[in-house]
Amino acid sequence: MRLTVNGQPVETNAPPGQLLIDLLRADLGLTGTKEACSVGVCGACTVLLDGRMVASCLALAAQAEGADVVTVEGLADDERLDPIQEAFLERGGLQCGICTPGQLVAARSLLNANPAPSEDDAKRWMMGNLCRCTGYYQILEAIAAASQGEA
Amino acid sequence: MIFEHTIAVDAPSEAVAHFLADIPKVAACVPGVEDVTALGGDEYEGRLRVRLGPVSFSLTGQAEVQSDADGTLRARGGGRDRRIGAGVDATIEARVEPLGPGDSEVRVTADVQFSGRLAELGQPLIRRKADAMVRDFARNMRAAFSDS
Amino acid sequence: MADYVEIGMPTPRVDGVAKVTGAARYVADQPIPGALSGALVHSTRSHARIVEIDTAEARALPGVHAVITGEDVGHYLYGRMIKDIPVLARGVVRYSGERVAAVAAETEEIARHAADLIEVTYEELPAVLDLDAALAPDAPVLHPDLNSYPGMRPLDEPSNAYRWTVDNRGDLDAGFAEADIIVEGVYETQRHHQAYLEPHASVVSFEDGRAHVWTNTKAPQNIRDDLAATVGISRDEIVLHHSHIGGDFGGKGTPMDLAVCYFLAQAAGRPVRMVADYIEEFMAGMPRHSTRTRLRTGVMRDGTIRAHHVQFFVNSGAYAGYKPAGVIGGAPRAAGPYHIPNTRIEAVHVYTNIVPGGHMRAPGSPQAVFALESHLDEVAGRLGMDPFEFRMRNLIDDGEETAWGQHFEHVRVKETLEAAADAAGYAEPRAPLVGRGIAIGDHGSGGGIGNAEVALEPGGRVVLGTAIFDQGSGTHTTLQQVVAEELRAPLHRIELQVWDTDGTVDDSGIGGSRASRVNTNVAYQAAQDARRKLVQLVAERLGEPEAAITLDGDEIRVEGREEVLRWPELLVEWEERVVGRAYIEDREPVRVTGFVAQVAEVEVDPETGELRVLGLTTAHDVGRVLNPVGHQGQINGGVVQGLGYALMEELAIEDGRVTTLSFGDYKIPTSFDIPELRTVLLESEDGVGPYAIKGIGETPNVPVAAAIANAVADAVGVRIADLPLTSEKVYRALADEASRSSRADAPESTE
Amino acid sequence: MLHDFTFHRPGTLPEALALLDEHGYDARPFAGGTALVVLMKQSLALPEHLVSLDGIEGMSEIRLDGEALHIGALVRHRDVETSPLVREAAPLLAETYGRVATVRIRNMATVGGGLAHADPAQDPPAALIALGASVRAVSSRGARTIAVEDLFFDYYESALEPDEIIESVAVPRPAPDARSVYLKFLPRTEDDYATVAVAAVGEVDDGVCTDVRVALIAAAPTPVRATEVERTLTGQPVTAEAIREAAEAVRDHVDPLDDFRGSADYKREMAVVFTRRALERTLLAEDA
Repeated sequence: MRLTVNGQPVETNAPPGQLLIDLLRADLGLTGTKEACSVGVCGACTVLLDGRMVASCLALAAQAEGADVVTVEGLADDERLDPIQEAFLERGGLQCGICTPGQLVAARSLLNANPAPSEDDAKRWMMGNLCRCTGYYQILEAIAAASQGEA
Repeated sequence: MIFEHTIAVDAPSEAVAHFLADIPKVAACVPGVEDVTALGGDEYEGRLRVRLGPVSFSLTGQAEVQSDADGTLRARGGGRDRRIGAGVDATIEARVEPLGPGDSEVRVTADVQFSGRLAELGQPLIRRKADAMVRDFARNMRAAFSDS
Repeated sequence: MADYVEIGMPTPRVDGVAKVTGAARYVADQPIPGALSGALVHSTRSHARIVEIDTAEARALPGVHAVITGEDVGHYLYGRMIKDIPVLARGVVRYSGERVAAVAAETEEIARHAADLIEVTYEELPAVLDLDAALAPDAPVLHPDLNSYPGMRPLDEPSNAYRWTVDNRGDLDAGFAEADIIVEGVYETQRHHQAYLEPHASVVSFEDGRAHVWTNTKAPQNIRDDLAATVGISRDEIVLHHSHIGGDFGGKGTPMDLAVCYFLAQAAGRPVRMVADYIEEFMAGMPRHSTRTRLRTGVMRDGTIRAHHVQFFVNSGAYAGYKPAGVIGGAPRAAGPYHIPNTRIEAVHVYTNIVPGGHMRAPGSPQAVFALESHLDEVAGRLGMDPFEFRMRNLIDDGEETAWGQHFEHVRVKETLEAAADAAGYAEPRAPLVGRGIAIGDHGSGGGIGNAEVALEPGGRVVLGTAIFDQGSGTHTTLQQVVAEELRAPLHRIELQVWDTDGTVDDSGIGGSRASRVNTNVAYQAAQDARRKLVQLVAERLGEPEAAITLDGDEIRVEGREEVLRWPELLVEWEERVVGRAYIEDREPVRVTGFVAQVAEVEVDPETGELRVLGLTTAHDVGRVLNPVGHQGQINGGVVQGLGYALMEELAIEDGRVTTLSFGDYKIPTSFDIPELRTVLLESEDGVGPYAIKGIGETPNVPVAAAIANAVADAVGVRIADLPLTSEKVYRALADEASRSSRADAPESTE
Repeated sequence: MLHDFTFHRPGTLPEALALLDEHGYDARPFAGGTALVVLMKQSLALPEHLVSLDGIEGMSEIRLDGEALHIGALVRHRDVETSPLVREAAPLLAETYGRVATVRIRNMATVGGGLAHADPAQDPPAALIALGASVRAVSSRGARTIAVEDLFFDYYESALEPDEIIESVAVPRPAPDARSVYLKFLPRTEDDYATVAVAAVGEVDDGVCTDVRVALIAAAPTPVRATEVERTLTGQPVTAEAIREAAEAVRDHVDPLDDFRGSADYKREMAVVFTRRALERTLLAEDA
């Protein structure tokens, strides 16, 4: 089966029971995507599948056949960080960092869908990405900052 | 987990006691019980299929079942679902009490221990399932009486 | 005030780029070629004798390399102070979820399947599932051999109440005798999970005759020592490597499954990786303890407190070993920073057949403060006083000792409360069904052992060596700031080097708000040592007295010489590097604490009991803030964790078994659920260490639940004395209140 | 990694149905996967064959056909939520689909898969029942239409046979002057399952309730329609008092389970409160 991951073509023989997260982490070595709750609630495993955010812990690798997958490793353009990554750094949108890849992918997909989200839009969109460190305030500040920079 | 149920039967207690003494017949009334084989003595083996929420369990195992002429049935045994990794161990006692000339009730007390995946399911769901199973058992038992 | 360049500046995390790009490796991300996967079998019984463990089918499964039970793991028990936890249960299980057997196999799926095939036969023993059952006179004793446990204070007779301490100050009976009013209350708190999003994970690999270990811990040296003692080898035979840590909140300070992983790797002859899933985290982690606090308070009509009796019952769960001291603090906080002449404080730690409790953010304080601060509102109500006025009357001033007999330096608790009340508009009129509640807490900075190294490299690199594994709180970044400050070097030139456990013999790691007191201080000293050694080197090389040499950033001036030298170039020229090192062992009792005062504003829907937190104001007495971004992050995260504790989070236990086994059932606040938050910082020069700072990691979560409970009482007049404050509890209390008052109204018509 | 199974990718609906027919209980249809994968991960479901419906054409459309919205079974929750067509024709549906879990899950979960899962706490059946929707279920034996209110008969148990799948959902377009509301009681977090939730659609003509439909989720082993409440109000003048009384009847329709979202008793009381509020919002809205 073929797919594109972070712009690179990938060919793989994923067995039917392989989950997308395991394809990314184990086979492709993209360990930026994290597994925490394992049941699609926490959002640490969020990736973009054909531009939409999905839970890679609940998706079969087979569901990504022919698709375009973007993980946290694919957000930066070579050495240049995505503005949302810059904003998280500047505003303290991360602490322990385990939820951060999922937060960033979710925030990127929010800004792609809605370049100028209201605070309420951002809270609703991001509620699928749990964070135990920040209490979310600085994550929301980072999203607002990135949005203003981009808008 | 302890379960207690009372099943009303419109038959005299002697008849119910007689019924409880016939273990294959009783087993046939338990919803989901299949392939019961007597191993000799008080030992039986068989399978119990249970659907609990989105999950189906198929528990195979053995039980030691004794019943007295006075209308008491005691069963002790357990079953495992190897594929799912779940198990049940239970001690069950059923006793007939006369209510009137043509009425009696069966009091069932069961002490059930769940293991593996079954242990991870919530108690309310399990209790509700047990209630439904007892209701079905009661219906089957009453039907068995009207047939005989 | 000192003129700082880096201290006090908003500073992005030193590990930030690695974390936002996905490059940062956590334990589960470590590439270990040939690693097998480990899986555990957990007890399904709360208290039972193990009759037999049949592992034959599991062993026969293709791909299985090792199966171990309690028989295979030696006789050692582990624990941080009291050593009472078996690596795998031997002979008896004491809680549902306890580790009974383990498997290592080629893949995680095979390992889990093999674990499912292990058949354990139990013989049920009577279980004590709560405090009352455990304390009953005829209760079965969970640990009949407790006097043999290392670290246990021996009892005359084994009991489930394994530690019962009583501290008396003044004359309690006399205090009550003179009191005008005596108020009693009982307050209960629930089991609460740290809910870090990275589950526990361990990797063990034997190489060059040593065990190479990765595990998510904030105290690597201690864990290495604990592992050595648990598996019966010397600590030199273990090296614990650094990984990033995905959150801690007190939960990542014990070996957890590391010893199991070690024995599996040994039995399999291959490296083994064990990654817990969140079912295991909830079922068999080490959550915050549930408690019951009985309070009895005697007050005069003018509002002064004369006597206060605390009984703080801690449901320890099946083992004591997850607590660093075998017990948790907290009981004194149920007396508080109040001026009370006569007190008795009892703390009782009780074994029960449920999942053992461990450490979580300000251990004991949220429970005790929920009790005390709720209770004080009850007392104020009985006196007809405003809760704010009542507290102001009784809070200590600088120089006074707390109700538990401690003298803190620079006490500013009244100012902190006033600041919170002002910022929150506490005294302003409230809309109907809206209430405001206040609560106060504190938590001092703990001591311990710290190490640091600051190496000045030719060309100007500065390498900061540390034994600390930053679990997310930002310690690495503050260390970097300290070194940049002391060397007047830009931040980006300070490279962080995190040592494995070979880097130093002893280090306390992170915990107990120790970072502020020990770790910044040791980094400061190492930087000073590097400066001193640089000056020595320069003096020696130039043949000048040390006193003639001054260092200003990279620049070196020598008295009497025109030219300005630069150390980055000098070290290149001389082919030298300069290494400063520092070691601190600070075991002094806490002298400085950080107070927090919070005001919650809630609105209650009386038809449903639903409560909405409209706003939360948190005021902190902080000393100097090193990094405003990280500091505010600690406050925000702590407050929201406190909010979860207050409103919704509870490890539900039925029949002794945890039933909230996923984040679908155990709910923590989402981005949509956070209240408007106002922060007030009372900065000062009165902290610890070279920069006069105070810990901030623990205090923000301490008073939240009490403030909200008080706000609910203010809004609708009902007192919820057990956490969490669910809508259903508020609804029931309102319904009870309504039926009480209708009964009270009724008699007239019947007469 | 999940257990070993065969993943089929039929290109057409008849091929998919033939596979289900062939493998019977050993096969499961597979669409978004959000529910089934969790069960498979925990070894609670171990199907030997997964029949992926993803490649099947014609099941991913939303169209307005006469007086009904037709939503293909493979349409994702998020697409129902954001569809201009749905927003225009049946805003209640868009609103309700938008309250399911989180965006990430709504991007994956399909309309047909969600209904087939028969989780009594899922939001959409409330709106679908209140709107009088039905599903078209197909198997190699033929097709049949099942009203959504008849689709469920126990916890996670639907009226679908193992060889049967939902092809599409038909939602009658509500009358232009009908008002509707979905009230979801979430006392814990916004991403939680409801403690109880109510959807109501009602029409009022000259102060008289001419039609009203009320459905609840998370209140019984299946989603339920509160027919007694509807009967009491239909044809009657709308007053706050009439609504209050009618809502009391919901007690007899619900049969909640004790769980972390509340005790059965509490949920029963909340069913009454939220039914009343939903009725007030739909029937009394202009007065409010």
